[in-house]
Parts: sequence; structure tokens; C-alpha cells
Amino acid sequence: MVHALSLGGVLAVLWLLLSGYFKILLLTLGVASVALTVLVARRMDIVDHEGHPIHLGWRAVTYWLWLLKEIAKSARDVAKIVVQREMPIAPSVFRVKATQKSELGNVIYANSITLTPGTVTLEVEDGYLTVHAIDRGCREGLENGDMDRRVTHMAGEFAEEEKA
Amino acid sequence: MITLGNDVILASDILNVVLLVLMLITALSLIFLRNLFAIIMMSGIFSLTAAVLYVVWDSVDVSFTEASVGAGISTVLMLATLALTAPEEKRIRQRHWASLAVVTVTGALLGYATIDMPRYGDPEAPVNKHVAPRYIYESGKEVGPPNMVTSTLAAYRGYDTLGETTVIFTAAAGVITIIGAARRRRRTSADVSKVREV
Amino acid sequence: MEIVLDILSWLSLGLGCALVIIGSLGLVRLPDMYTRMHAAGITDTLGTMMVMLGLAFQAGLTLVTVKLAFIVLFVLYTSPVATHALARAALRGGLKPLTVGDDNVPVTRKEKEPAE
Amino acid sequence: MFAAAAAGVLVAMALALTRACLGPSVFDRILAVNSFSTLTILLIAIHGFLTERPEFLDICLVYALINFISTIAVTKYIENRGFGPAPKEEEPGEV
Repeated sequence: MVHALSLGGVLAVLWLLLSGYFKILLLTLGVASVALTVLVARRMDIVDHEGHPIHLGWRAVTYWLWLLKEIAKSARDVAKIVVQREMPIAPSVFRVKATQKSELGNVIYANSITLTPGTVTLEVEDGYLTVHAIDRGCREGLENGDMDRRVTHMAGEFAEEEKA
Repeated sequence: MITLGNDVILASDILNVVLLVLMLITALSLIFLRNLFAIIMMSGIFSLTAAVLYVVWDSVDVSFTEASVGAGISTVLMLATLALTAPEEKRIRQRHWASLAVVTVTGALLGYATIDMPRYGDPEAPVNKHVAPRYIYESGKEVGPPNMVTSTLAAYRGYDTLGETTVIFTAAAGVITIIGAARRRRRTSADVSKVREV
Repeated sequence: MEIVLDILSWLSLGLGCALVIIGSLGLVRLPDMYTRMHAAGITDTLGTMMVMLGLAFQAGLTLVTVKLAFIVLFVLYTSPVATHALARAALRGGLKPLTVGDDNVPVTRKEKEPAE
Repeated sequence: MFAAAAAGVLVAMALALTRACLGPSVFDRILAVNSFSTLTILLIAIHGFLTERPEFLDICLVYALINFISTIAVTKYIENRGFGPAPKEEEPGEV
């Protein structure tokens, strides 16, 4: 129920921002479409903590900021590789451990790896990720486990909730 | 009323030319490719380019449709069709010169017909003097929605749109019945309870 | 103030365009599908962010900026999903990644070793 | 300034189209299409500012949401049917 309400709230804000009109007729139509969407989503059983991770709270915001910084750094590195004449790539495929307890945490970790240029998640299986990296630097940056720790920290509280 | 500077118009012209060249290259590669799968991907690029062109030509609603139908749904439908056929196009040995002649003549005639058309965006053109001014000036008062296209489609041409929607709905239902019916699998109660648990 | 915003906007747009071009250049130059994927990643992430940031500096604090932010957000959410699906499909479809060194034998789904 | 940005994106589009034409495997083409659709979003956004009508960004929003659906559909199709880069002339080149 909490998730349905927050989904409705997010949809309403989105609708208002995108339409930019505040007339009675249009607002009524907006309310109707938001209600219909929430109803359909509930019938489809997709209104849950995974599609709508409000429990992450502010830690998600700080994580995003850190991730943006990482994206900028690795994008610069990959761009440097591409513009050089001889393109010093050293592609490799390796596995890293994902220490998150929940599936949501695993998904966030795998997608963060894919989102940073230079590394792409190929497979996700029982706590291990198969990753393709374009060179040594990208590989070492991932193997020191910094990103893994941060994702676990962000999704950490939730993992305990799920266990209980 | 927004008036655009000459440099903006020039930039739009260059954009037109470059996009049309990209489209031409895509179309040529569509002709020469043999792998049907690759052809589907190239036609995706074709409709993406077309959507940008529609935006450049100010027909935003058409671009919307191209975005959702051309690049989204039709790729999926073509793939579903491909699942029923072979992945490679058959090689054609003989050449159909008569067909080529018909196509060339039709193309030339269509090209010739464009000479008689009014200039693009000409306010004196018949199409802009008939009912368009009423839609533009009165639709806000008469119908209400801020988007003129919406009020034209839903009110002024309401019956027409209803007919179109019926046709599209019937077509979609038919396609789903033919292609999708075999794949459907009812969720068992075990599946549902598992979903609920999570 | 106007000038400062304009300069910031030019810088972001220029950087974004450079990144987008470099990403596409990598798409053409790099030797195999998996490495090209990283180049496409530049276009999808930092390139898009910088271009949209440049446009946002022009729009100021309006609804337009909010829309730009939403576009960036949607691209950032959807692009890794698409990239991962593509990479996995390529791996299962039998496309072998180029690798260097002996310990980096590609792990396919069938012949993977037990963990640790 | 926006014109220059649009030109840059057009150059990138041409490069992505080159990759889509060259192939060699179907996955390269899918990747190129994916990249091309991101560039489409950027070009429409820049064009909106170029003609001083940034309200048209709604199309970019639609694109940003749907462009990955076709990629997902394509990859799902490949995985389910096992339709790899099968034809011989389409084998990825060795380095």
C-alpha cells in the first residue's frame, strides 16, 4: 500500500511537471490517468520494493553522486584510449564477488558496473558477476571492491529487513 | 509568434540535407544486405532518422508516432515474423526489368508533381486557408485542450478518428491472435504464490 | 551573470559533443563487439549528461530543465539494461571476446568453473 | 552554438551508421542502433533549442523510455532462438 501511494505521488508530480497546465479539466484527466496506472500496476503485481525502492532514501542520492564522479573518471579514461593512434586496449573477462544480500543490491551493483564506461557486466550468477573490462586500469578499479562496498552499504539496511 | 534568424534557417536546411543523406545511405544498405536480421536493425535506424526529420519539419505528433510505432513496435513485430521464416533473403537470379520501369516512371511522375506544390509552409497555400485557421484560432474556446492536434483529432474529426482506432485495434488484435497466441502460457498458482512471497 | 552561464553552457556542450564524437569514433575503430560496447558507453553516459547540462544552462530554472533532467535519468536507467542484455546475448550467441593474457579465458555459461 | 552542437551529433550519427553498415556481427548492428537512438535523443533536444522551442523535449522523453525496448526484444529473440552470428561471412574478425 505504501508503495502504491508513493508510486501515485511520483506519477502525479511527473504528470504536473510534464504538462505544465493547471486547469480543472486537465487536472481531472491527470488524476484519472494516475489512478488508472496505479490500478493496472497493482493488478500486474509490480508495485513492490524492487520497482520502487523508496527505502533506500538519502543513501541512494549520495551513492548517485559518487557514481556520477566514477562515470566521469572512467569515461575520460576510455576516451583517452580511443583517441590514441595505437589504442592501448587490454580487454579481459573476469569474475568479481557481489557481497549484496538482496537481488535488488545485485542488480544495482551490476548496472553500476555497466554504467561506468570501460566495464560491462556479462553474467550475474549466484553472487558472482562476470565482467568484461577494456584495460588493466578498469579491471583493477573494480577488483579493489570499492564499488561493491558502497552498493552493499547503500542496500545494507534493506538486506537485514528482508531476512527478518 | 517566433521569428527565426537566417542562420537558424540555414542550419535547419543543412540538417535536412545531412539527415536525408544518412537516410539514403541506410536505404541503400537495406537494398544490398541479405541477412534479414541486419535489415530489421537498419530499418530501425531508418525510422529513427525519419523521426528526427519530422521534428525538423515541425510535425511533432507524427514524430511521436514514428518513435513509438516505427522504432519500437514494428521492430518487435518484424522479429516475431522473422521467427516464422528463414533468416536469409532468397537470392533472385532473374531481373524484373518491367518492374524497374514501372517504379522509375512512378517515381519520376511523383517528382514532377512536386513542382506544382506550393512552397513549404506557404501561408497562401490552399491547405492553410480552408479550415486550418478556424482550428488554430477557435479550438481553444470551442474544445479546450491546449494541444490543437488533440482537439482536431478528438473533436473536429472525431468520427474519423474513431474509425481509424477501430481499424488499428482490429489489426492489432488479429496480429496478436496469429503471432502471440501460441506462446501464451497461463501462470500456475505456484508461480503466483512465489511472486507474492517476494 | 549571463555571460558566465553562456560560457559554462558552451563548455559543457563542446565537451559533450567531443565525447559523443569520440564514443562513435570508438564504435568504428575498436576491434571487437565487446570493446566497442565501452565506447558506446561514453556516448550514453557522460556525453549525454554534458550535452543536456549545456542545454540546461541555457534554459535556466524552468520546466525545460526538469524535463532535461528526466531525460538524462531515463537514459541512465535504461542504457545499462540494454547494454547488459546485448552483452549477455552476444556471449550466449557464441561471440568470443578478444582477450589478452592466459588467465583471462572467457567464461561461458556451460564451461564455467565452480566459484573459488 | 547550437548549430555547432547539432553538427557534432550529426558527425557522430554518421560514424554510428558506418558501424551499422559494416557489421560484421548482428550484435555490432544492434549496438550501433542503440547508440544511434541515443544520438537521436540528443539531436532532437538540440534542435528544440536551435529553433527556440524547447517544449518539444517531450519526444526525447518518449524516446529515452522506449529506445531500449526494441534492444531488449531483439536480444530476447536471439537468446530464445539461439540465432547467433551464424552466417559465415559475418564471423567476427580476428586480431
